[in-house]
Amino acid sequence: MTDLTLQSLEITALGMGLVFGAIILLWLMMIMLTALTAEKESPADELIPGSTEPDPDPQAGFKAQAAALAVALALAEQGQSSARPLSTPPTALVSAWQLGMRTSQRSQTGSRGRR
Amino acid sequence: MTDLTLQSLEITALGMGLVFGAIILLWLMMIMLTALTAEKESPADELIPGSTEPDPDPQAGFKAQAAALAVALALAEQGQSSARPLSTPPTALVSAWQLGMRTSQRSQTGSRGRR
Amino acid sequence: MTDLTLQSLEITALGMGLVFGAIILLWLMMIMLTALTAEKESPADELIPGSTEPDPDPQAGFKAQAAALAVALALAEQGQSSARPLSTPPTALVSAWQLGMRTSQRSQTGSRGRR
Amino acid sequence: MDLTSLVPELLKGFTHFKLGNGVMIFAALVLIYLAVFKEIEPVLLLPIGFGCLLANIPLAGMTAAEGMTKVLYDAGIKTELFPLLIFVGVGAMIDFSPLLAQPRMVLLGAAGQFGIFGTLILAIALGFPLNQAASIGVIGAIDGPTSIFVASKLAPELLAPIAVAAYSYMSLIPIIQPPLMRLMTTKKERMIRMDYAPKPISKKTLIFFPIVLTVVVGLLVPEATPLISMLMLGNLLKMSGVVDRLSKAAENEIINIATLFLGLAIGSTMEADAFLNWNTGKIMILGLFAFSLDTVAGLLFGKFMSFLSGGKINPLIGAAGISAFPMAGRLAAKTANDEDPDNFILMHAMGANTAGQLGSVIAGGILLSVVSKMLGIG
Amino acid sequence: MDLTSLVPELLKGFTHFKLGNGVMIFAALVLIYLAVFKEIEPVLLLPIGFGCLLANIPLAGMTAAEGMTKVLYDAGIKTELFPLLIFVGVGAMIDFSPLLAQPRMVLLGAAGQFGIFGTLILAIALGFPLNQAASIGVIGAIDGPTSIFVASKLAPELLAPIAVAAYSYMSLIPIIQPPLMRLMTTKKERMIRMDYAPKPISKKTLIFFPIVLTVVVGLLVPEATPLISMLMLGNLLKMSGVVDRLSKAAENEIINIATLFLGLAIGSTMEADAFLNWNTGKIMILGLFAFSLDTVAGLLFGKFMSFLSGGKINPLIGAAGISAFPMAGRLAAKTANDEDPDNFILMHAMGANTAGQLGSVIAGGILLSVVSKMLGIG
Amino acid sequence: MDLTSLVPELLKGFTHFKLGNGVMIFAALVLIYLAVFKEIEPVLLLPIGFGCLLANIPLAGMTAAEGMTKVLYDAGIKTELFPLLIFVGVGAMIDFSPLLAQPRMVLLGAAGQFGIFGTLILAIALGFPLNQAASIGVIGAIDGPTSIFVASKLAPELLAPIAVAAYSYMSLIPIIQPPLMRLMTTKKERMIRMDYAPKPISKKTLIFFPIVLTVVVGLLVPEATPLISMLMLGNLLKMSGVVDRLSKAAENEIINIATLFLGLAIGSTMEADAFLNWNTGKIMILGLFAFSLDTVAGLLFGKFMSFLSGGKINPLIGAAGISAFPMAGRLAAKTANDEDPDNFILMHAMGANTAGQLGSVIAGGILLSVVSKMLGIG
Ligand code: NA
Ligand code: NA
Ligand code: NA
Repeated sequence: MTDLTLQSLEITALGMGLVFGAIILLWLMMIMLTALTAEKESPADELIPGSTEPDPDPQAGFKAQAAALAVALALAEQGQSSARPLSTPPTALVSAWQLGMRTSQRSQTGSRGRR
Repeated sequence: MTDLTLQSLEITALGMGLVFGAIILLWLMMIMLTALTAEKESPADELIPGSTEPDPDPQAGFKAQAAALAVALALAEQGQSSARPLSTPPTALVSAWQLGMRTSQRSQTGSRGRR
Repeated sequence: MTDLTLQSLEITALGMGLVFGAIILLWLMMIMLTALTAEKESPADELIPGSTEPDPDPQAGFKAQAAALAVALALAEQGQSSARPLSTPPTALVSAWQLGMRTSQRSQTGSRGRR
Repeated sequence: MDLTSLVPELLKGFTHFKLGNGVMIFAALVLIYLAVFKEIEPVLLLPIGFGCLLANIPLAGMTAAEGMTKVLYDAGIKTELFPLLIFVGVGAMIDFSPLLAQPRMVLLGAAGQFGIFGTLILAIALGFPLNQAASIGVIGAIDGPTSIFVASKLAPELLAPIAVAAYSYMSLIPIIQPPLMRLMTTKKERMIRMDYAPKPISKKTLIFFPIVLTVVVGLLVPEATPLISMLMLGNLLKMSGVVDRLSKAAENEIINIATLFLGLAIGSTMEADAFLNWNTGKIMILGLFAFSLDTVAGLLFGKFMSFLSGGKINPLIGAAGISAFPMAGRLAAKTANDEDPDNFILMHAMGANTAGQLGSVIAGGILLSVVSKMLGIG
Repeated sequence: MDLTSLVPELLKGFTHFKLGNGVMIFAALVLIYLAVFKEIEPVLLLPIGFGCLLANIPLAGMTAAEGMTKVLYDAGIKTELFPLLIFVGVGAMIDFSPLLAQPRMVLLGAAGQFGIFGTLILAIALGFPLNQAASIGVIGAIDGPTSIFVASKLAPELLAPIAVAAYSYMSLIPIIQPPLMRLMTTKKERMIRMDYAPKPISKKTLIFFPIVLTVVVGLLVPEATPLISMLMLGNLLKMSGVVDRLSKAAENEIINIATLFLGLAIGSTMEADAFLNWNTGKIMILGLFAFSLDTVAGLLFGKFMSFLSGGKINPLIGAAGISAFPMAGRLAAKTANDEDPDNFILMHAMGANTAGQLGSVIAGGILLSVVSKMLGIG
Repeated sequence: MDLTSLVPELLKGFTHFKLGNGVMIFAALVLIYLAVFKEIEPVLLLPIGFGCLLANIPLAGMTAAEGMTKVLYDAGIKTELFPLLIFVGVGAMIDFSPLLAQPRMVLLGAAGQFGIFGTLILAIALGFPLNQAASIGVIGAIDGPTSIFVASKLAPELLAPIAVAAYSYMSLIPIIQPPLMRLMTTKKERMIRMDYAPKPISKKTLIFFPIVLTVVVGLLVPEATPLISMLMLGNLLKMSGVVDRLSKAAENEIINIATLFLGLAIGSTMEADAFLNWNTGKIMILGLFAFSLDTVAGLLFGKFMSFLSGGKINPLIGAAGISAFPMAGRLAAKTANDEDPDNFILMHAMGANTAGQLGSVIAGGILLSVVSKMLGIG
């Protein structure tokens, strides 16, 4: 086994060790963080049960839905769409998933997609 | 009194004198400008009685109102908003003030906030 | 006739010759390109009969119309507009022309101009 | 501190103010007036006018070594970044389907470039050296970014008057062209109707066109590659339909910011000492000549094509081949429509107009190539 | 490879971490806390706080020769591009019609600048050299871009504490001003109602104003030209109504991007070694003094104008002359309204507030001019 | 002028055209084809393909000293500004709540980085020097900006093939991963359902997370600070909810413009002479290996966690730990759902996927740190 190969194995062992080490520290950090910052009182609006739509901006959810509805309308009218955003973020993805349930619950009119 | 302190007093006297001098010249300029550019004929649309909504772009007012309405609707639906624009310009502020009166006068439908 | 004048005439002859040469090559290229890339099957949606609205993005047409309608509404309400986009592209121009025909055919509601 | 020694300091703005600054500030006000009250190319003339105003306020430091407009000039004009970014945006707004539906219209885009070379001849005759004469000639491309791109390569010292002439006359197209149209064509010619039943253009064609054009023009006229490729990049972003984010950015943020900065930077070169001389006056006159000659040549070629086609082509569309996109196309259609309210030649005119856009860029590249070669700098 | 030799490498982040870094990271967290949870000027304090955080992570390389925040600093702070671009956006959001309708209000914009010079005197007394004292004084302009512009010319080494003081106190205006208002005015004064029947302002006036103001201020105070001209350019883009694209770009893309980058770049200068010293503490105290003195001087001048007018002017609007646009204007109106629910002086307060914006820029330019002259660098 | 002497000038585009240019133009067309007709990462592959096209048009001057793509390269790649700005935008689009709701998922983000080091070993064995081998290995981060950031530091000469490999395979994830998933897991394993009743995540947690993460990772791995901090800045802008303007700018203008320019600049390095060699081919093969090894290691670790949990964890989510955000997460959920239409593991997969994003950046920083140290450049 050459020196170079040995060196690369060393880098691998060291590198993956450090990656796991750092990630385990992050794990601890996340546990501490969620424990320390958990809301004591539980106003339903503030607690987001692991949702991917944390709504830091309460309008965001509304906007996303309005946009989704507008898109749906447009698609229905046009038949197809080839527009594709830059690597759709998971929020959009999961929002679409949740959208199905929500839209069935509420009948909203006058929604409009704004910038 | 040290030289430095004297110097700083000199700067202050000179500086505030110049500031007042420049501002007084601006005052004269504004009086002349408003006199020279005042509209002779007075078509109601052109004259804006000291309004903070000068509508150089006639759609601006419409947009502002439409946007305000859209925001109002969104807020009503969502309960609260933490979105906050960069130091809201006074136009928006005063427009909101005027909006109250205007919206009571007109019942507009189909308004939509566009970019 | 000076040398300079001669030189400038040479440049002109050469330049316009090359311009026409290049353009004629482009002509051939366009003929070949349209022949080679013409759709064999003819799904009505895919073929755009020389339209200036090629709708690569199927929403574009919808958006343009929605925007045009929104503008029309706004203008009707406001009376005039001094907003002027940067050298309006021909698409917008021709779309407006086509819009007349289309809007008479369809009665769409709820359309909204989005960004 | 001796207060009397401060008087010159306090009045320095006035004591450094020269008559020329006054003249240029007046010129700036005229540009702003045209932009705001006549709506003549306001997105460019307003920033140019304001930049000119700033350049003629003594000691303001905007054009100095570290001044803002100097920073913008170095960042976007010297590097040619701004005109090229503007072209990305313009490309995203152009639709080549009318041209692709009637490919022979592309010839009109060649005819509309005679003004470039005619003006070059005249500028040489008026005593301009070749590099300056060619830069002045390219006003006849009747396309802002092309003029700025070529002039910044060959004669950056003339950039300001050339840009001002190019954009001012471009906005005066509705005043310059119609008399020439009526002079050069008969009423009968202007009433010629043109059928519009072109062969269909597939989406595939519209996507391949910008790519193939870039390669073909790039190989034929390497000097035109930067301009043509950015125009085609914008067009491809739009036509591909898969990068909505990018084509929107090109059509909005990128072109708007580049336009504002370009205008300010160009206007800021209009400092009295550099701008106020006979050359500027000559350039303004030569620019008007370039616009007129382009239109006349386009119309003559239109008449020639009309003759060849057995009278099936309305020669007015020749006037749309000058570029000046999209005003010239609209104007040709309007003139035909004025003569006969049932005559619609808009699609043909837009075909010729987009051809003019291509022809202008190609002619600009050819001019750059030939002149660089002759000057031994190519 | 000897693994034990790697231990220092692995722990280098910790071994290079100094107490000062900890203090500054705590300061960064306070800034972010104020921005996020108290909504105190979040668009600036959040990026500044985050930049401060990055600058105090050892060996992160963001502030090193080729690091990102260094690139941003060189591109936008050293060249003064970012504050000027922010002013283009601010100009597009300002409406001068309340001021044009009551031109005498402009005098209040001069009175609200006493704090600049008072603070300068105090800073000299505390031992700061003239260039630093003047930069600290300009916190009293109570306008972020003006403070940054002047400080980056006279004393770039103090940029960070000056910017932090300027923006922090600006957001504390609702806490700083009201007690002073009640202290300096009687209840009767605060209840003075003001008629609002101003003469009408034409669109033409609103378009000419930014142009004429640029020329007049440019000639009077050349040093103020960059700031005033960009503010007026933004205003002209908006008021002209013909370049919707550009004014939208100014109000959105340009100001947003410049604000984010400016905040990060300024925050990144808050590295412990450079920031943690007595001067920073003194500057924070001097800044509070500047804000208070400005308010007091404005109120005193308001009382003086009230006296001259025979009690027809509510002195509270004097407090709006300090700049801090538009919070100070709103606050003056609110204080009057609190005293008497039927008392509306918002339009007058906004007139004084826009006057304060102009006065701040002019005072900044004058300070720059006078101090540069005295230091022999002008 | 001798016209015959002009012939070489006229044909120079063709005479300078080499076979390699033809090959690279073909490659450019393939990239554009994949982007436009297969919609494979079009926002990056389209600009990269177009940049490659331009770089292989002889004498076009885009990549020359003052050419546009050179200007963009120097402004945004050499300074690493573009990948970092893209990360600000990506950060504003990421939601860490699924991860915060199930913190142990973060371990999967470590397992998905084996590909980096495995590929490094293989690249060393194939004869690449250490700096190049490490840059090739970082393709296994399966994250574009991380790959570009590390490669531009260690081996800028390989930037183009590395970026192309990274983005091409990333878009081929739906083809690369599923067979490996089926190979490495049993049907029973794929059918494991996972409860989703996580503890609630408060808004405060979501705001603190990006801040604390920046400090912790910054201290542990200083080299990862630029990347992690910009990702977290974007996330903080979004989660704070108080700077809507800035987070919108990050998600739109900033990321769009940076993406377009980055693509063009990287594509423009694909000039035939520099790109066409065996190394490029090897890199493409090594890249595919990196992607596969990452997936296999992730799945194995998923199975290990499944075993530890007593079969309560579906090992498919291990494949989402490779990064390739958000495609890999979606794909894992889809594969489970295909096996059992009532099995929804999307939230768990997205948790693992965001963990993979973090793990990739951290691994990139560690690699940079270790290799720089060994090469004596750290
Ligand atoms: Na032309
Ligand atoms: Na002030
Ligand atoms: Na990875």
